[in-house]
Amino acid sequence: MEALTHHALLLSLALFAVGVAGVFLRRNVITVLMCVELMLNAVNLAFVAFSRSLGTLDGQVLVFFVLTVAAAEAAVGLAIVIALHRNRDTLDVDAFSLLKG
Amino acid sequence: MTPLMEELLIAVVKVLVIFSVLLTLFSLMTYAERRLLAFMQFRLGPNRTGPYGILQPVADGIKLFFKEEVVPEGANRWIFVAAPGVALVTAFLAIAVVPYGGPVTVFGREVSLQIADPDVGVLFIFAVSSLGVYGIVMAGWAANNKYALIGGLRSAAQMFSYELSLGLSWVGVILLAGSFRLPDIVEAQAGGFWRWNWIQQIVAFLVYTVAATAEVNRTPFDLPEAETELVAGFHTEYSSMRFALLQMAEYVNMITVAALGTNLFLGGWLAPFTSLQSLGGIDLGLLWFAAKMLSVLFFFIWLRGTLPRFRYDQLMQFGWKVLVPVAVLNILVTAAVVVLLAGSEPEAEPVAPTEVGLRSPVLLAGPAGALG
Amino acid sequence: MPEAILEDPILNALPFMVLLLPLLGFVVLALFGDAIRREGRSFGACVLACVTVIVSFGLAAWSVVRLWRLLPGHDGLRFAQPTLGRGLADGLSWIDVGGLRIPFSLLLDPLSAVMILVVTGVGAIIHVYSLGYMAHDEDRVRYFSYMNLFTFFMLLLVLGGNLPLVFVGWEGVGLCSYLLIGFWYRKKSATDAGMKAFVVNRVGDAGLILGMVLAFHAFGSLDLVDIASNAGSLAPEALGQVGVVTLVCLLLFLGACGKSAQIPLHVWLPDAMEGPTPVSALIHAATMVTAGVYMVARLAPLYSRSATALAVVAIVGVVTALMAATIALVQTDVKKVLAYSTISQLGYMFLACGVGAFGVAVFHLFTHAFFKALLFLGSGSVIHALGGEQDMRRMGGLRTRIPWTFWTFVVGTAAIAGIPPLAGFFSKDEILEGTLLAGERGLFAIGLLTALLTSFYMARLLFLTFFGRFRGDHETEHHIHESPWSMLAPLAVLAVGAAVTGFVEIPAIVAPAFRFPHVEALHVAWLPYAATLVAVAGIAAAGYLYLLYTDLPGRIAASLRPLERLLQARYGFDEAYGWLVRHVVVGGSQSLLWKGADVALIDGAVNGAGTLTLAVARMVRTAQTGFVRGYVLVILGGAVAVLGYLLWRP
Amino acid sequence: MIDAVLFYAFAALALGSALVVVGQRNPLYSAFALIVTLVSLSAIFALLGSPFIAVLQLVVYAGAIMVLFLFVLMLLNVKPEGDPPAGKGVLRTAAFLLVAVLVAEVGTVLWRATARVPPVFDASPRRVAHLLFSPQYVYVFEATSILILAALVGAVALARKET
Repeated sequence: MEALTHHALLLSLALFAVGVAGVFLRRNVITVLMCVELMLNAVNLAFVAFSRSLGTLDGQVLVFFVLTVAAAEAAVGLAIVIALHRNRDTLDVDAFSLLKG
Repeated sequence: MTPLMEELLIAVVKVLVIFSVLLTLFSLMTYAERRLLAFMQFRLGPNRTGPYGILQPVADGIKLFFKEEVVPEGANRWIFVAAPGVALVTAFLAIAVVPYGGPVTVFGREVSLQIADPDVGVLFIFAVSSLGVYGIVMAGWAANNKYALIGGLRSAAQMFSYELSLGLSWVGVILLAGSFRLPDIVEAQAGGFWRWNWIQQIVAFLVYTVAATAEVNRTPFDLPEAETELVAGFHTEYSSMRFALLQMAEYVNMITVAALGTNLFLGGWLAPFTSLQSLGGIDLGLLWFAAKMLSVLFFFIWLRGTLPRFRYDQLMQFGWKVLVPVAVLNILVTAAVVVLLAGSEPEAEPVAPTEVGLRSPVLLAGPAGALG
Repeated sequence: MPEAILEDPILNALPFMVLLLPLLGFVVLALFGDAIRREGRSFGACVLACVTVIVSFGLAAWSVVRLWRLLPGHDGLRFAQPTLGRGLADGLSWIDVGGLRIPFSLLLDPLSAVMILVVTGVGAIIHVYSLGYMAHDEDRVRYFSYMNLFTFFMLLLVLGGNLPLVFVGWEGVGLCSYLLIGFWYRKKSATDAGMKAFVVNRVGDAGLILGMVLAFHAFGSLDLVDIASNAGSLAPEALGQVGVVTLVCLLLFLGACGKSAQIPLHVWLPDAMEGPTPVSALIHAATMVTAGVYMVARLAPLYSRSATALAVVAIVGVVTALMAATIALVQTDVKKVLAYSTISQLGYMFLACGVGAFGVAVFHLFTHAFFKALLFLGSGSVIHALGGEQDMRRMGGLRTRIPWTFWTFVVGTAAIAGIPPLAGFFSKDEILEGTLLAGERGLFAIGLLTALLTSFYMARLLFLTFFGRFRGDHETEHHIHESPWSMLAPLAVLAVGAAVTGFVEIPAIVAPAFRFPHVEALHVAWLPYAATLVAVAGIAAAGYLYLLYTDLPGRIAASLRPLERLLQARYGFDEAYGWLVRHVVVGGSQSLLWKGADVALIDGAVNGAGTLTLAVARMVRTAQTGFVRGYVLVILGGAVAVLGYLLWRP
Repeated sequence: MIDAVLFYAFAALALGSALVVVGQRNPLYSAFALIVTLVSLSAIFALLGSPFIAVLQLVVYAGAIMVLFLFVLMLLNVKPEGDPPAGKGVLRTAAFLLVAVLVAEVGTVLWRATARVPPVFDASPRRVAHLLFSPQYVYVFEATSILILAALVGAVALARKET
């Protein structure tokens, strides 16, 4: 079991790294959002693994909250994506640079 | 032979048994549906193959086997191929945790009549059935056919909307039983049909019936495959084996829903009168269960024979503005009652810590089902 | 203080209830005033206001009695918080910074006991009176809400256990005074008067604040009890020696001057008569204006350590007394006469404080509250009868027309003039005696002279108003009518009070509050006779001039034109101040503060900040590429850095 | 034993599909791959003895969030990305360096971490719920409900066509 939890942590690390990489590799907003979800899941995995190895349940509760936040984030994020697509007719992250000072 | 291996063996055996049962049931359903509809519409229906056309399903099977597989031009091959599998896997995964009877002893060994019994049973079903959408969406999208796509999106939206009230309708029952495990829920209804949940949870029961019908895209909620509007909906482009698989998924879902409803509201394998639970020492649980489940299935067919189809906006309106509020209200009332009767918040009797390993069968069940 | 007292739950709660009831009334009226008015329920609301004050008077009386029974001859109790709040250590802390800790603590000792009785008692009476007086004002709900608020603040002022709390009450009553003077805000003179009062008081309050700060700096505490009990250990400062104690006392006294209308800050009180008469009676005669006296008396132990401060207090007091009395001679407006009389009487009280007879000062405060309130209400009744007429020259002969008012007024006049055995006689007598005992013959002489003047102008007021024949027009004469019972009953009650309060041995009662033993004044045998003689003389003279030979005053005035003009000009204080403000303040502000400080410094700084920000922003904003993943990169870098720090932290 | 097998199988599946998510240019494929990742993660959760979370993972992520993604993708009919424009190389390399450092750091953390696991571990819904609704977390829980509400309104307001 020790090995499993420990390797679970390693897996979460790998997933997180992949997610970060994705944010930089992909230019499609939606894909970027998905990469963010991926990172969140990596974190969740870490939580669960720790919860298991520490024998406490707080990790699971935290995962619960992460899920909630992720749901909210996805909803709003996708709504924004739709709005963007409606107005700018593109989903390329780099196209949205109106904030350029 | 280590206990784990035994577990595994039993699991596999169960999987195989239930799988075969489902196959037969599925084929019988197709037959029964056609016959009954015909009967309701003063037709004869299939009656050539074998006595009363009983062999019709077999004939269909064979036909479908030997038909050519068509993957339409411009379709997204991978997804097109994957879709039926996904649909089926989710269907089987769901049914994997549905019990068919109380624990029985085989070779002096306690065996529960259910592939796997996680203590999150109901939730698991909910989760898996929420995956069911993908099969349809994928099928609809991959075919690169507008009817299919519309059908897919429709059904996705529909399942989405009605899953909510479906799940909510369970909560009342769960509250009463105080457990997610289906066996517990059934046992909680022990003692005569008046103790079954469909009495004290009548609201939830009605909500469940409606939502379940919608969930499995049956009339009057069969918009995703509304022939008059979208040819055949998401499986317009499917033919031969894959078509069969999709059909099968549909029916398995239907069976799941029926079985689940039986367990949740109709007292599962319990007899209407405790005296009838067993005859001459033989437990009749399975029979009762089958009887109830089949009658529910009949009810579905009956509906199809009776009701017209909803309009899409009506469907959505109804789902969100009627079913959900009602279900929530029911939960509130039930919770209040439970708390009041319990006097105070029920103390958590420490659940016996279960070994982690025992949960793997759940995960086996799915692939196993898909393998078939 | 013995724990036994604080353990008494009722006694613990009472002061707070006394304090909060009027506030409750105010809140109700303030929140629902308009609704009530629209409902046409104004009268009920006003009754509610009265009830709150009356009840709180009852509670005050109860608490005082209880206090006495519990601990005879004690020197006061601090009330941390009502029992319901017992959970907290000692009172909710209002301010708690560094060494400064200011709880919401109330102090109920003989002094504040007397004060709350006066405030709630007289207050209640005047509230009732207002019922009749304001009956025809459609805005009377607002009026009563202000009155309740005032009562609350006044109680806070006298009950406050530490200077800041007292200060809150102090400012609060100032505010209410402003609101009530300008109650008829459509009358410009009224609003002006309100503002004048407010501004003049600010001058005093500046002194008060400085005094408080200095006091905290010097004594390390603002708790009244602490200050009082620590004062004994302070080194006494001789006459002409200005140490910290003197400084504190003088600064605080400046505040007292403002509130109690002492020279040079007395100018606001006469104008304050623009307000409704009951207001003048409650705020500008009985309670608020005596706040200064109360504070000085409250800090008696402190003042008695500084001869200089006492001297200043005494001199200011006596000068004010004399000057106000002289001005009162030539006033023709009923309320103006009373106003100056009030100033003069307050001067008397400060005189008493100045010669160390604090108890006597409070005594006079006590009696004065009654007869001056009586006089004001009486004049109010007169004005009411004459439909708003305030000029004595158009009055006269009302004796028979409004007998109740007349007789009560007579009592009040006799009381203030010092005719035994009425209240004024005793208190004034003791003040004069105090000056004698202090060996201040000069002060004594002036005091006596002032007494003469007092009885003279009061008698003049009485005669001009009630005797002779009516000098107004027929219209008003036709409408003359006695006031309703709701106004007469208070007059009667106050008349009784003015008659008998002299027998209450206030000095002996409040003595413990001053931390030094009450010296039983060895009575100067001849003084009472002299005082009475003086009073009678004044009245006689007034009668001679204004009843028998009514043309005489005019000729005297003509013969003493310059003096008369000086008095009419009220010694030219207003003009002087006006000139000061116009030329010095305004001019200085324009040339120096506005052109110099405001434009050059402040605006310069602000604009400079603006331009600076712009310049910086122009540089910084290049970092804002608007390129989302650039930001993400930065975030990632931050995460890496933080994690790295956590890992390989030294 | 069988747990271990399943674990590594699902771990491999998760990692592989995650790589597909990132490597794939067609967002739709990424979405499907991500679904696979999520499901296999849920399986891993179950294996780690957290059935409740596992189920939640399915319901919320696979059941709700990803459906949303698919919807949007199909609704907007998103096309695969074209070739990346040149010149963003700097950023990319920097990103990779940082990621590498991050991995190194977390790696060291894990390296230092000592794994000792209680033999029995009960994460039954009941116990999780008891913790979740204990004073310790209940306020946060309520707060999240507010958050959801806000997100709901926000999403509607954003996606609605201005009429």
